[in-house]
Amino acid sequence: MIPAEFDGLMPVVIFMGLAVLLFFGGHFLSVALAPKKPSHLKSTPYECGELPVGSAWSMFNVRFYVVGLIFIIFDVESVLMFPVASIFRELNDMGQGGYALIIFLSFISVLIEGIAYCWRKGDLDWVKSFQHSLKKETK
Amino acid sequence: MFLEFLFISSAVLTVSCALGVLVVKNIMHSCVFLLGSLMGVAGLYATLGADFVAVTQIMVYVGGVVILMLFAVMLTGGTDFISRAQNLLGLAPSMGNKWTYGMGLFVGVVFLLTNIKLLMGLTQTLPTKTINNEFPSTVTEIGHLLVKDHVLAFEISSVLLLGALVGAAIIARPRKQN
Amino acid sequence: MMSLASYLIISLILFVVGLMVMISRKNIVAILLGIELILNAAALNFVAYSRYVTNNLDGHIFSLFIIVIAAAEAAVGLAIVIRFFQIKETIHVDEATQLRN
Amino acid sequence: MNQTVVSYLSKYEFYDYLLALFGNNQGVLAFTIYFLLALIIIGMCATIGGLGTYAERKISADLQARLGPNRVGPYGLLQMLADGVKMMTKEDIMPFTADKALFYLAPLLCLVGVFATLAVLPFAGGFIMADLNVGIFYLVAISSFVGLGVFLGGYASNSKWSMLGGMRGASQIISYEIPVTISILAIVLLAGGMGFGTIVGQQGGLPHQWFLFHNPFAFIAFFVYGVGALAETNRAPFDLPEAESELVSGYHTEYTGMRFGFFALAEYIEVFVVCGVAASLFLGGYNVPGITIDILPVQAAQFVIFMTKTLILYYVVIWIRWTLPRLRVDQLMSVCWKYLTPIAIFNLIGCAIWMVVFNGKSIAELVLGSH
Repeated sequence: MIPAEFDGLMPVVIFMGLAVLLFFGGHFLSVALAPKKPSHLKSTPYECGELPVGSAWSMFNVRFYVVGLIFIIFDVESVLMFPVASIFRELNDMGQGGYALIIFLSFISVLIEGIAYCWRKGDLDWVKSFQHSLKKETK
Repeated sequence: MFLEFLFISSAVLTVSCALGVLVVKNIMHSCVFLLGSLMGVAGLYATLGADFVAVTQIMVYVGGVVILMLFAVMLTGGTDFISRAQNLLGLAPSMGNKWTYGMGLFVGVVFLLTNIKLLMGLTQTLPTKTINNEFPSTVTEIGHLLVKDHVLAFEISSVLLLGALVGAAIIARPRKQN
Repeated sequence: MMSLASYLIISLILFVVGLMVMISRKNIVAILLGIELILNAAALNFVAYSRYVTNNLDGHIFSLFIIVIAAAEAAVGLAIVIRFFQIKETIHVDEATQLRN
Repeated sequence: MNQTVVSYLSKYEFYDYLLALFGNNQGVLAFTIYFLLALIIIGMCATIGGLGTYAERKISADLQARLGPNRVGPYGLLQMLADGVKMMTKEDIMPFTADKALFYLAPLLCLVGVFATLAVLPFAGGFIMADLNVGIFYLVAISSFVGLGVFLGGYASNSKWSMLGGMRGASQIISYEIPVTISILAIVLLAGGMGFGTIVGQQGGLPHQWFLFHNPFAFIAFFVYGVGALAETNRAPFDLPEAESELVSGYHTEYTGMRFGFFALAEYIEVFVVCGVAASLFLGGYNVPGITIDILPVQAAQFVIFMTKTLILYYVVIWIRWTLPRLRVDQLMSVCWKYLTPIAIFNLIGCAIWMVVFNGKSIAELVLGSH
């Protein structure tokens, strides 16, 4: 038998290392093979032939943040549900299925409240979120 | 052997990227350095046998918090802010004179040395427990703890997250410009 | 090499660096980055103690909840930062001098 | 616990000979075995990714009554080599306004995120590189690197098309991660474990033993997973981040040569990984019908069965791409949040109740009354 320290983690690290190796190897090949004739026009950002006006790092809408916000809350809730889900069958076999179901459902019901709230308030609409809140305020 | 390698590389990644967060001026690069630091911490969890916590760290931070931070940086003007002095040297004159800096350095060095001295001695005073390299599965154990011992915290955390969702959505929601 | 002390020293460095980020940067998002580092230092301590001192996994549960709370804190904190930027057109922390506009 | 290729191989006699060959240093031997197998898997997946581009063009040509690539090699089969050589010999252009460090980092993040998922993909019994007991959870977590890479690639180019594509891409990938994760949660609940070995082991070779037909909720969950996975890999009809009629080429507009190649490679391998996960979660994975003995020929058969299922799903993905029109960006978000996520939560609750009421038995077991 082999000790457990060689199990599990090593392939993960090896795959990550190979990805980095492949990246730099490909880069090296590209540097060695590719032609190098830089010009100013070539290295301007592509905007269909027009010269770019202003930086691209300014246009951003708050709805992207709201989507990210809803995502992170759901992400964290699913993280907490994973260990409970993976012992659900075991608990059920031990005859504690009802107890596990109640815990699980009460956790999910809070999750459903969250999505229902966001739906009701129009945070899930992509275009209308601004008009929706405008309508609310003028009412 | 392999665990030592993983430990050293994770520790170097964690510490160097944390220092990167501190010294880099560009806030976008700071976020990416934070990502490296958090990945290093995930590696450290893995060397401690906490596989579930390590993967949770990756899932929540890489997939969630860092992307959210990048979005927030974009929303607040991107890197336009870097014209202001943000690094330690640029801010140095506004934070005090040479006496305060001297005192601060002295206190910092004493604090660091004391802590290292204390931590170094910790291994002798603690009850020696045989540490083997067997990593038993933590997932089922964590699941049992979550539904039995810590069930209240488990349920309340969902309410906490609901509160965070509602509160943050109210604060961040676009509204009429006045 | 791998002992409780080495983990605690790493955690100490993380904590101090996070504190320095919080003190020295004037960008509110950068201050939140510092808070994340500090929370990670705490969570790392919990897991390290759980492996080397106690024989149960309570430390893992603690760091799990720390990660959960850090995520919630980042979400709310960044929402506040965005709102602040919409009002003040800046995220310099010294500009945050009023409790209401 | 964590079964891996090496701990599997150590049951055989030749492992001892190998061990003697390496001077009884198990660490070096394990590293060598892992490294060689990882090289083989990556080579295989890169070939599949390359063949994917070829198959994509060929199938789309079939669907549109054209010929497709037929100049390079027999039936145009060497087209992918030609593409690769072309990418390597293209000049590397970076916009002078770009954020240089992040411009380099973005394809690397995509590549790392996709390659790291290959470590837990169950090709055959015993031929899982690492059967981590957090397997599927690890896969979901590590593949979120791709969203980060897409966002950083769009940001670092400092071009308006790239920025729009990157933002759309990041918000689409993170949104669709929710229904996918919740569908996977339903399967974890049915299987009683997160490791791929556990999940595949709970199923059988014949269709009525698959989780797809375990109960009606799992059946719906498969389609939720499929739609979400299509969107997560930026495939049509969800390819809005790189919609060529709206944004020139999306987040990789400014990427040329080898760096563009890495983005494309990551995308095609990710499609393969997603299909493999769908095959092993819902379609029985590598199980050979009726045989449970653990010998090498059976494993070859298992490998063939796994690859067949995966490649059939791969074909379906390409088929969908060339059949369905692209969604609008607001439709994209409402599909995710207003349809898929509630359905996925409903499936999860349904599976939990099914587990308790029917004591974890599948429809087939209830109808046929076995065990």
